[in-house]
Amino acid sequence: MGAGYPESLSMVRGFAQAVAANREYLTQLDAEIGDADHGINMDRGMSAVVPKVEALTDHDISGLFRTVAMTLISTVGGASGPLYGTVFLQLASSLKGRSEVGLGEWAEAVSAAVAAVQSRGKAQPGDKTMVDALLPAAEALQAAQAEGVPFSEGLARATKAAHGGMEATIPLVARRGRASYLGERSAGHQDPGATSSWLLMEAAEAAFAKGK
Amino acid sequence: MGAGYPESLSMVRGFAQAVAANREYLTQLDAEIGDADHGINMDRGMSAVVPKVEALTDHDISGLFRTVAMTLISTVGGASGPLYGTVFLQLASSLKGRSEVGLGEWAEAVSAAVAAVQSRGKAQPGDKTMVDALLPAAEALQAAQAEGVPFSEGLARATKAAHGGMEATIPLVARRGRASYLGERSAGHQDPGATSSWLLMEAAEAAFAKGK
Amino acid sequence: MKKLINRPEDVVREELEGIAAAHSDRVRVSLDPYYVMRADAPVQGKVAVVSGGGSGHEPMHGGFVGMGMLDAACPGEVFTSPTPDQILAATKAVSGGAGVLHIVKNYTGDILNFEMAADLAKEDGILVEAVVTNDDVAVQDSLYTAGRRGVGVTVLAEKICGAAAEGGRSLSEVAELCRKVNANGRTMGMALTSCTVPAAGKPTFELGEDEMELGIGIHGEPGRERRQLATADEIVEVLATTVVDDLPFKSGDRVLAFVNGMGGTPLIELYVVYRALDRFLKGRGIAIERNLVGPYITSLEMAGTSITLLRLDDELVRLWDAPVNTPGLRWGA
Amino acid sequence: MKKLINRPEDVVREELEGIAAAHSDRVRVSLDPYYVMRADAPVQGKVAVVSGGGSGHEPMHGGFVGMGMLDAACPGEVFTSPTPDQILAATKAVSGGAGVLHIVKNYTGDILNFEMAADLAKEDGILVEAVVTNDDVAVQDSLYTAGRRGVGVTVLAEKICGAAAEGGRSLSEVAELCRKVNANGRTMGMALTSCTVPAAGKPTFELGEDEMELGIGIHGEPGRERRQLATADEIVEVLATTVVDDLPFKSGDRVLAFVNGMGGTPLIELYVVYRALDRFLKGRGIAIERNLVGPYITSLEMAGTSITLLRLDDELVRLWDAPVNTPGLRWGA
Ligand SMILES: Nc1ncnc2c1ncn2[C@@H]1O[C@H](COP(=O)(O)OP(=O)(O)O)[C@@H](O)[C@H]1O
Ligand SMILES: Nc1ncnc2c1ncn2[C@@H]1O[C@H](COP(=O)(O)OP(=O)(O)O)[C@@H](O)[C@H]1O
Ligand SMILES: [Mg+2]
Ligand SMILES: [Mg+2]
Ligand SMILES: [Mg+2]
Ligand SMILES: [Mg+2]
Repeated sequence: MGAGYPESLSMVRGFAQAVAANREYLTQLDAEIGDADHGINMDRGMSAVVPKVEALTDHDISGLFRTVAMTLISTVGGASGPLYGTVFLQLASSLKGRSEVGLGEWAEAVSAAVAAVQSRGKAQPGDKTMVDALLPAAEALQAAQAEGVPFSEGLARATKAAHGGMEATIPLVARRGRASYLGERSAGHQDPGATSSWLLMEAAEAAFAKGK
Repeated sequence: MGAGYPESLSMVRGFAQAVAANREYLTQLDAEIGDADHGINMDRGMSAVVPKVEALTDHDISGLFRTVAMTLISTVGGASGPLYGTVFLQLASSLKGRSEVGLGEWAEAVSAAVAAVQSRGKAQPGDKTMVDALLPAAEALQAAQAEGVPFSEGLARATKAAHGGMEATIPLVARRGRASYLGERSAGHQDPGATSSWLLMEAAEAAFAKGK
Repeated sequence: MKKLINRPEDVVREELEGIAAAHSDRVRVSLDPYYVMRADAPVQGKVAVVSGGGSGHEPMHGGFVGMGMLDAACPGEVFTSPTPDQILAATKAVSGGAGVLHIVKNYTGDILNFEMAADLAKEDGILVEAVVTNDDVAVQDSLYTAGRRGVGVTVLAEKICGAAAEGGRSLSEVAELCRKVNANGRTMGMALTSCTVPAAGKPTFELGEDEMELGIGIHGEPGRERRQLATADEIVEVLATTVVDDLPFKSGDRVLAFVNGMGGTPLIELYVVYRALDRFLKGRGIAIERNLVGPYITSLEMAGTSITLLRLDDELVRLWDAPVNTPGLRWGA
Repeated sequence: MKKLINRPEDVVREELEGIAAAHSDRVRVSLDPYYVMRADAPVQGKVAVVSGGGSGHEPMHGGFVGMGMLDAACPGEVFTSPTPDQILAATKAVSGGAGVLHIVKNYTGDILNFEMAADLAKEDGILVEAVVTNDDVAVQDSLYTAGRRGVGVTVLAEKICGAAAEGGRSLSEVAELCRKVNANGRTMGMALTSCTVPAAGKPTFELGEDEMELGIGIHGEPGRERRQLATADEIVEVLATTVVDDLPFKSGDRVLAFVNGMGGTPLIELYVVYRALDRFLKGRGIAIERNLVGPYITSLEMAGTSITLLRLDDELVRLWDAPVNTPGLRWGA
């Protein structure tokens, strides 16, 4: 079982919808330990992404993710623009030439994306950033692949791992991003970027699980 | 029966106390239709007056009122500084050379003070200013003098007239002073300067009525 | 009340001490009585320009003391006109023998205190002329009232008269020029929030989350009218229409457009207002030839704006462009 | 939310249109992508100085574009770093062949976006150096964290580097100078109120009537610590002590003292703060040789202040005093 272009497009649409639906929530989380714009930023970016990807005529998965990446980079700004741009740029390069994505490819692509985010942003696990949701998701996908579970099962585990990672950011003291300026006061609040990353994994699960 | 220097000094002290006690009230009235400083202004002035008059060695009524006037003029600012300064300057000049003040002298002095305020500030009765409290008081004193009632009775009538004039400012639309900028919106509020003028008449009554 | 102050009764003195410490290169400050004067005053043979009024409108007037603008400014307590002795002392200190112009905003208190001071200065042999600014179109004008308030045009008059005095004009010429500026300028303001007089400790008025005051002055006083909150474009439409229709400013007129912040409104919003004003005036065929955008005549921390238009001619443009070097306004020097 | 705006999503564009309308004598504005550049850019043979960051800090950075300061500024959305394509376009537009200095405030987003832009500009054959400002002593510094924020020193660095570039210094010299300014400057800020991001529609945080935030940045973020409201003198004592002890500034040092308003604090309060700072530094034997008092790096309508000290030497004094002609900072021109 694998996901083709339609599922990949549907994943992008689904992420855009999830971000729009959670715009206030993500912004509120950012208000607590940042500058109250994460939901606004991501929504501005994904709202710009949707018409761009709908207009694509060359139905290539890598090209799709590249378009998402370039659009996020040029519309979001902030930390999340380059970082989510990096995520999608890396997905695009990992999936270059593929017309179908299975558990193995997706596990590799997500792992490479997390690595790219870490190399751009220098965040370690436990620094209270999106890495704390993305890395457990990548590890869950890799483990699922090793165990040979179905794609849909692997996707579900990734979402769950991202969710767990996101919740685990609550007690952490931030060391990267704006929240780090609050020092100890950042503890007790969930990281907004980890939250949007969980939404991304959820969108991937919902869209890819529909692939034949 | 007349008031001497001690009663005149006591009137000044009493007015200072009344202003201090009504500092917030006068300021609140001014907040409604002005710039929220009448109580502050008058209290700054009368607080400066008290040590100045306590220090006077030459116990002359006219000199006392002149000191009050000059101190108000140099410490109050705003509209009320020059206007109350004018009141006391005129009292000083009307009572020049007198060591005792009776109903006749007081009626003349207050009437001259109102006239001086009107000539400085160009306010007509009904313009919603201190004139609306002072003028009825002056007229009541003149009438009392004509009727030949005792000083204490004349003073009581003056206070009452000032109070009535003050209350009568409530429905008026201001034509002078800051309240005039509010146009129709100034109606329904009591004029702060008329209120402090009533306090002045009350202080005069309380102090002079004790004179032998 | 949340303010960066110590005791309310010390605010004005401490502000003046701060100005003295910060700007001793350009101004000297007297603390008894309060006034701010040019460091090089009196300038012999030059008409001296003096203004003053309540504090709480910073940078006006103390921030406008310096070469090319005011010779002295007399700050009263917050929103309270200065006293005659301050004005007299400042007038004497900067008088350079060519006379002194008093620029007085039309408020009962300012008028009365400046009048008393002028009388005293004349007794001392100083030639004084007073010009009253009264540019606020929110207030209905009439012989039988206190008349219109002096607001935004005062800043422009101080700059322009300062330049003229610097250029050697006589007292009557500078006074005449001041009347000309006042006659050709109009202002209207609005507030999104009230402000708190330090000594009063609480806001002068309360405004709902969806309300604004139209036709305010600069003393935290309520406006002529309370209205439903509107967009910047709608607000500018109301203010600018009233201002333009009053003079009236006509198609073909050249103007200086002054978008003023009331103290608590950030610059980002003032540029949104300026954009709307620019479009509005273009629509009326009125050309903005000079502009000023920022908090120059404020009402403590009030949020809001006022729009001032001044009809220009070549003389006014030249004087506006002349060098000025004050803490609050500076160019060409 | 009470603001002089139209739709929240249009604030930055409309602000830029306002700047374009008001200051076309000195700057040109690109709306796609957003940037503000000197009207006379590119200046051939001169190092170009470019900065940028989220909007909401006006006059920084757009107000500092002009002769003697920035060649271009890239405004992001409110409190959001600009995107690489904006920075790239601005960099290309002002590049005069002598290289471009990027002055970047230390925020993850600013760093990442400027880095991407610099990579792209280099591909286009433009010499770019980036210097990161990180002067905020409220934040504990460490290799393992995002480090200190760039705040008030950024304004001073832009002025000083702009003067050096104007004076013909090379890119590496101007970059070195920028690092020197950053190394010798320290800042700490506090807030009396929060501010409201237009798109968010409500205050970023809530503060009680008797509370303040200490150690804030410039993005409406809460500070490091919430404390009981204090007097201006006490607040200055805390801020200045932290700033002075950090570098540390020592007796005999000459400094530039910058008392900044956060956007909603009126000038009268900033002078009360300046007075306290002046006294504090005198007590430590530190001489204020230059100063800047006003809202120059703001957080929308937040009430509060920040104190920046920069240790001066003759070179920095000379460059600070050099002529500058921007909408937000002007002298000598
Ligand atoms: N260095 C970093 N590495 C990974 N993620 C980061 C880093 N810095 C910030 N983030 C993420 O970005 C999120 C904030 O994004 P956003 O609010 O859109 O940008 P900004 O902080 O510039 O306002 C944080 O919640 C965090 O998850
Ligand atoms: N032209 C005038 N004639 C008489 N009284 C006046 C005049 N203008 C103002 N007042 C009085 O002064 C009072 C206001 O005084 P105050 O608040 O101290 O001064 P300001 O208006 O300058 O703030 C008004 O309530 C009114 O009674
Ligand atoms: Mg954010
Ligand atoms: Mg008053
Ligand atoms: Mg007053
Ligand atoms: Mg941001």
